[in-house]
Amino acid sequence: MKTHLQNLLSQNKKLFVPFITAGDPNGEATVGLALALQKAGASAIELGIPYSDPLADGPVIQRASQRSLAEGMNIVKAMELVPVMRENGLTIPIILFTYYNPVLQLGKESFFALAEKNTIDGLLIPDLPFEESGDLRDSCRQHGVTFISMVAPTSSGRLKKIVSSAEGFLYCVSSLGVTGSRKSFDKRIFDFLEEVKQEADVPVLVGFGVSTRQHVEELTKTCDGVVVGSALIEEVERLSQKLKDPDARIAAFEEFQKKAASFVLPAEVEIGS
Amino acid sequence: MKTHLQNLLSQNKKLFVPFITAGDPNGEATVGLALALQKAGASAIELGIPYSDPLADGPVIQRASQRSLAEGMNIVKAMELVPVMRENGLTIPIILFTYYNPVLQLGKESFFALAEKNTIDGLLIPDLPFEESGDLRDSCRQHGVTFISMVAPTSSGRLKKIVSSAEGFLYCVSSLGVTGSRKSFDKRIFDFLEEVKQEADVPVLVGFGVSTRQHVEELTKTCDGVVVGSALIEEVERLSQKLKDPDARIAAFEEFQKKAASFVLPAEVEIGS
Amino acid sequence: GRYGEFGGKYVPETLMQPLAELQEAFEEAIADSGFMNEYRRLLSEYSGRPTALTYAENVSEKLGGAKIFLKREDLNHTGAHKINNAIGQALLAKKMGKTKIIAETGAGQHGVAAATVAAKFGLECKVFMGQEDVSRQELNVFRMKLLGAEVIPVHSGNKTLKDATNEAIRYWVQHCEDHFYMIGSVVGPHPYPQMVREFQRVIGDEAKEQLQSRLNTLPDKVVACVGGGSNAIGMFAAFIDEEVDLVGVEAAGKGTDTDLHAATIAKGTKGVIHGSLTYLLQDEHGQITEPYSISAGLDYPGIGPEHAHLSLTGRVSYESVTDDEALSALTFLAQEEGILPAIETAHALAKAFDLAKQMKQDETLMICLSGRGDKDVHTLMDSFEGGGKHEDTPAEPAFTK
Amino acid sequence: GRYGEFGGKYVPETLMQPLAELQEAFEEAIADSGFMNEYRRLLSEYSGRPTALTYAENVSEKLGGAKIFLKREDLNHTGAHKINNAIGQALLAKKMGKTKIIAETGAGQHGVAAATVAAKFGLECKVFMGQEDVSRQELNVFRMKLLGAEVIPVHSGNKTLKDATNEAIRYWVQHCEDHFYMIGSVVGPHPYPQMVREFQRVIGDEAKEQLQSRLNTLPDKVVACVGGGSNAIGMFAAFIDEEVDLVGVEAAGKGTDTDLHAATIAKGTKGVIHGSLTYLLQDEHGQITEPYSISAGLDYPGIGPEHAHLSLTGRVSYESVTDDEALSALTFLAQEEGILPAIETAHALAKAFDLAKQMKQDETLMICLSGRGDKDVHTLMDSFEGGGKHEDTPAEPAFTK
Repeated sequence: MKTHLQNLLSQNKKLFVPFITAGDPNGEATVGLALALQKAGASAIELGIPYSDPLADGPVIQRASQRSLAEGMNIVKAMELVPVMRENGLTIPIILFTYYNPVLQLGKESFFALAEKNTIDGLLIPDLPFEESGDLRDSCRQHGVTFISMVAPTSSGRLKKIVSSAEGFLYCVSSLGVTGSRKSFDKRIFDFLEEVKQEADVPVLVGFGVSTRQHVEELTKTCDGVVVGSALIEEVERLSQKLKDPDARIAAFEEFQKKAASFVLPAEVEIGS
Repeated sequence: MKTHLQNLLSQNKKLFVPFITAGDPNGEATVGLALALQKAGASAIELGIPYSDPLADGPVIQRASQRSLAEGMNIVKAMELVPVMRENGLTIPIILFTYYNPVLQLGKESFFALAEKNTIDGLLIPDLPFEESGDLRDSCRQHGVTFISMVAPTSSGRLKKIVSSAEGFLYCVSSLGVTGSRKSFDKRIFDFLEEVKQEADVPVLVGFGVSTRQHVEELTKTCDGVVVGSALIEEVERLSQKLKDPDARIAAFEEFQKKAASFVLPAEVEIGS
Repeated sequence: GRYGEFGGKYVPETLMQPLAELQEAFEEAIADSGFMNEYRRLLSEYSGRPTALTYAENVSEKLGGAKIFLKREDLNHTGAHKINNAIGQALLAKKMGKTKIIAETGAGQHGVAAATVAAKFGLECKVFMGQEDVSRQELNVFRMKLLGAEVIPVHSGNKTLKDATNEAIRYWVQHCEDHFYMIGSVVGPHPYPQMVREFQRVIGDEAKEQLQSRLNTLPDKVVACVGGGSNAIGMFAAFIDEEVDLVGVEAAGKGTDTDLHAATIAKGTKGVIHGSLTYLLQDEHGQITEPYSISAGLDYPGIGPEHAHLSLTGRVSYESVTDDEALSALTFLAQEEGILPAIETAHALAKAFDLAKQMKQDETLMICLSGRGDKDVHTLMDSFEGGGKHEDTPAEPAFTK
Repeated sequence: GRYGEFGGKYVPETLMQPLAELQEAFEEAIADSGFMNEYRRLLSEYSGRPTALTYAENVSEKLGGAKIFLKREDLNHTGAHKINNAIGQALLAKKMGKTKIIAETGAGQHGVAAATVAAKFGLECKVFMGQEDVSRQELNVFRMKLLGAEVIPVHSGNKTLKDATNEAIRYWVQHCEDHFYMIGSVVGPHPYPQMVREFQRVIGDEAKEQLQSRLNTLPDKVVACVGGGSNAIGMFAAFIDEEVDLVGVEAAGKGTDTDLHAATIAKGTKGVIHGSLTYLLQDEHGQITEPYSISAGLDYPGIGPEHAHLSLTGRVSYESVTDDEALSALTFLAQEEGILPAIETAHALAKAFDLAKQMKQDETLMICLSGRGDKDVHTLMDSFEGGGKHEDTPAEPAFTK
C-alpha cells in the first residue's frame, strides 16, 4: 500500500526530506533509521541505493555506499526493506534514490514490478537528466511512481521545461557541486530559487550541502523545504558500531532521531490561510 | 749509452723479444725482471708503458697496465728505469712499447730528449699505423731510435710499402686480434709469414698469442723469432706478491727467468753459414 | 548524441548546460576553417604529423600472408595518438575562454598528453589519478608535475581509472563555470565521443591517403586495439563507408573464461558508465566491476558508445586477445621490425598477425600502432624476467614458431 | 681523413684494411642514388622524417629576444637523432655483405638505435656496454635484448662508455672480416667522423629548408649540444658555409672549475682517443681521464675531430653549461612548451636561452632538440626530488623571471 506522495507533500509546513543509504550500516538499521526519521518529522525519505560509481555524490555518501555494498546490499534487497518499514509503522513516502545503471540492469519491467510490490512512492535518478528520462517518466506515471526532477543553477534555458513537467517536488541543487556539507550558500542560489519558485506548481526543495538548522532557516525563506543527506549520513557513520549492536541500537536510533529533528521547523500558521 | 738494435738483432739464432709492462708490479721489480729476461736469453726487451685505454691489448696486459698505473708509473718514470737497468748490467736493446697518446702529450722534443737520455733503442706504437707515422719515423731516424713497424694478415695491399721501410725488425701480428694467449695458429698465418719473409730485409718476428715453446718452434720454422707478451705477464701476475717482497724477490726473478727461458731456442748452426 | 541506442548524456543536471555549450562550441569549431587550420598546423609543427606509414616487411614475409602496414602513432609527440585529441580539446578550451583544464588518467598517458597541451597553451591543469595508479606509475606522475600539472590522487572506489574519472566528473560538476574537462577517449557524455573521434580521425584519414599514394589501393583489413577506443575510432572513421574489414581488439587479460579480463564487448552488458550508455562490465545488480589487463590503457570497464553500436550492427568485428598473446606479438614486432609497441597496441598486433596469415599476399592489412612501448618496459621486465606479478607468463614468441 | 690537424686513423694495423674498405664502400654509397634513395625512404617511412620544426612561442615571448625554433629530432623513431646514422650504417653493412654488427653504448641510446636497425635489417648485433652503465641503465639493457641484441658488459677500465668503446674496437680487431662496427657519433678513425656526419646532415638540411619555407630566411644562430658531437655536426653541416652563428654546447657538469665536467674543448688538450686525433680530457702523462656530466650522453672524454677543427678555426664557438643550468632549461621548456627534452639537449637549451635574450625580436635562433627526455625521468626524479646523487641541486627555473 503506497502513500500519496503528492498529497503528503502539500502539508502546511516546511518540508524535510532526509536521505539515508539502504544497508548502511546494515538492512535492519536502515529500517530503524527510517522510523526514527518519521518520528523526527520527516515529510518523506530518500532511500539511497548503494552504487559502485556514485559520481554525483561527495565523499560522505560514497563511503556510505561502500559500507552498504560491503554488507551485500543491492537494489532488490533495498526495495524489499520498504515493506518491513511499513510493517513497523512507516507511513511517509519513500523515494528511491538510485543511479540509472542498477535500474537499467534490472530492466524496466522488473524494476516497476518491484517498485509496486514494495510500495515505492517516488524515484530520483541523479544521472538521468530531463532529456534522457522521457521514457522512464512515462513508465513512472503508468505505475504510479512519482519521478522527481532536479534543477541546477546551470539549468538556465532548460529550467522552464523541467519545472513545468515536475511531479512530486522539485529538487534544486543548491550550488554547483556534488552532495556534501558546506559552510554557506552563494547569494546567487537565492536568485535561482526564486526563479524556480515562480515557475513551479509543486513544492521546491533544496538539496546538496544542507547541513545545519541555520541553513534550513535561511533557505526556507525562499523555498518549501530541504533535502538533507551528508549531514545525516555522517551521523550514521558516527553511530555505525552502535547501530550494528542489538543492545545499543535503540539508543542510537534515538540519537539519530534527535539529530534529524534539528532540521525540522515548526509548522507555521501562514497568514491568510 | 744505447745499444745497436740493428746489429744485436742480426744474431745467428732465433730471436726472442719478451714484453713486460714498466711498473708491474713496481719499478724495482721491472728492473729485476728485465735483467732476468736478459739472463734467460732475450734478444731485446719490449718495455710497455702503462696506458688507461690500451685498445690493442687483451685482458692480461690491460690488467698489467692498471696495476702499473695504480703504482703511479708513467711514461717518464718508465723511461728512467732503463738507465737503472743499464747500471745493473743490461746490455740488450730496449724497445719502448707505448700508445701514441702519452708520446703526444709529452711532445716530440721532450720525448726524444728523454729517449736519448735514457738510452731507448727502439719505439713501437701499436695505434700508429704506417700512414700516420711518417713524421715520427723521421724523428726516430734523427734521434737514432729504431721505429718498429707492424704488419697484419689484413695489411694486404699495404704490405710491401710497410715492409720496405721497416727498420730493426718487422712485428707480424699472428692473427686477427689483440694481444693474448691462444691455442693454435691459423694455417693462413704461415702463408702470411712467408709472404712477409720474402719481402723483408729485416728479421721477421711474430707476436700476439705466442704462449708456449711449441708455438715458438712451430712459428720459427717460417720466421726469425717471436715476441712474447701475455704469457710472461701472466707469470708476473702470478708472482706479483713475491716480486714486491724484498725477501722473496730474488726467488721470483729466478722463477720468471726460467719461464722466459722456455721460449728461447738454442742457437742453430745454419747450413751454409 | 546517439549511436543507435548507445551514447547519450547520463550526467547530473548541473552538467547539462556545460555540455550543451561544449557541443555548440565544438560544432562551431570544426566548421571553422581558422580553427581547423590552427589544429592541423599544431599537429604538423608541434606533434610531427603526418606520422609515418611503415611497411612491416619482415613480419609480412615471415607470416606469409597479407602485406602489413603500421600507422605509426607512436611517433607523435608524447609517444601515442592521445596528443591528437588533447591538442584539439586544448584549442577548444581556449576558444571557449576556459583557463583551467581537468583530466582523468589511468596509467598516465592521457594525463601526460593533457599536461603537455596545458603547458603549451598556458592552461592550468589538474589530473585526477587513482591512488593505485599514482603508486604504480610514479614516472608518469613525475612527468606530469614536471610539465606543470597538478596530480590529484583519488582514494575513492578501487583507486584506479574508473574512480579517477568519477572524481574528475565530480570536480567538473563543482567547477564547470571556468574549467574545461578534457576526456581522453571516445567515452563520456555527448559530445565527447563525437568530439574525440573528430580529433582522432586524422589517423585514418592520413593512413588512407598514404596507402593510396603508395599502393593506389584501400587496405583489405584494418585492425586497432580498443580500451575506450579512441585510436580505433580515429583509424576506422576513414574506412567505415568503404569496403574494408574493420577489427577492434579488446584485452582478454588472463582469458575471457576467467574473471580477469577487460573484454567489454565480448563479456559486458548494456549499462551507463561515465555519462554514456554502452556495454560495460558489471554484476547482476548493475555494480560496475574492476577490469583486468596487463595493459593499463585497456583495463577500462566500459567502451566508447560508437563501438557498442558498430558491434551491434556488425560493421566492426570485435575480438579479444590475452596478455600472453599480446606479449608474444610485441616481442615478434620488436625483433623483426625494431619497433617496440605499447602493450595496448600489442593486442591489435596479435590479432592482426593471426588474420594476416589467413590472407593472400596481394592483400593488405593496416594496423594502428597507437603508441610506443617505452612506457611499458618495467611491466615487460616483470613479465619476461620474473620478479613481478606476471612471472608465470613467459611470452613465447609464438609467431616465430 | 683530416679536419685541419685533427682526425686520422690511429688504430692497430689490423684495422687499416677494413677501414679502407669501409671508406670505399661509403664513398660509393653516398654517390649511389639507389643507396641514398633507400636511405631517405627508410628515414621517411620507418623513422618518420622529416621531423617537425616547432616554433617555441611561449619561450620566445618570455625571453623577449630572438624567435626560437626547435628541430624536433626527439620525434624520430627511438626518440633521438641516433637512428639517422644507425639506418645509414646498417644499409652500408648490408651493402658490404656484413651480417653482424657491433656497437658501443654509454647510457644505451646508440645501443638501442643499433639494436633497432639490426632487427629491421636482419643483422646479428652485439652491443658493448660498461658494467657500470649496464647496472645504471637496466631498462635500456632490457630494451636492447628485447630487440634481439646481445649486450656484452665490459669490465675493463672504469667500466663506462670509454671502456665499452675500447672493447668494441678490440672485438672488431679480432672479427673484422665479417663484422661491421657501427659507431654512434662523429668520433673514431676516419671515415667514421665523415660518415656519421653525412648520415646526420639530414637534420640541418631539413631544418634549413623548413625555416626557409616558413619564414624565408636563414637562422641567425644555431645551437646544439656536443658530446661526441653527431647531432651538432648534423645540424651545423647545412649552415657552415652560410652567414650563421654556430654554437656547440658541452657539459660543464659541476663546473669547469671543478674536476667534475665533460667540457672537452674548454678544458681538454690534443691527443688521440678511439682512433682519432682531437681534444680530450687527460692528465699530464696522456692518461685519459673519466669525464662527468649528469647527462649520460655527454660524458665522453673526447669530441669529434671536426669539432676540434671548427673550434680551432673559430667557425663554431663552443660553450659549456652546468648540470644545474641544464636542468633549469629542461624544466622551463617542459613547463612553457610541453616538451620534455633529453638532458643532453637541455645543455643546448640553456645556452640558447641565454643567447636568445640578447638577440633582437626579428632574429631567429634554431636549436637541435636532439632527443626526448623520457629516458631521463629517473635521473630527473633523483635530482629534483632528492634520494639520488644530485639531491643538493634543485633546479631553479632561472629563465622564468
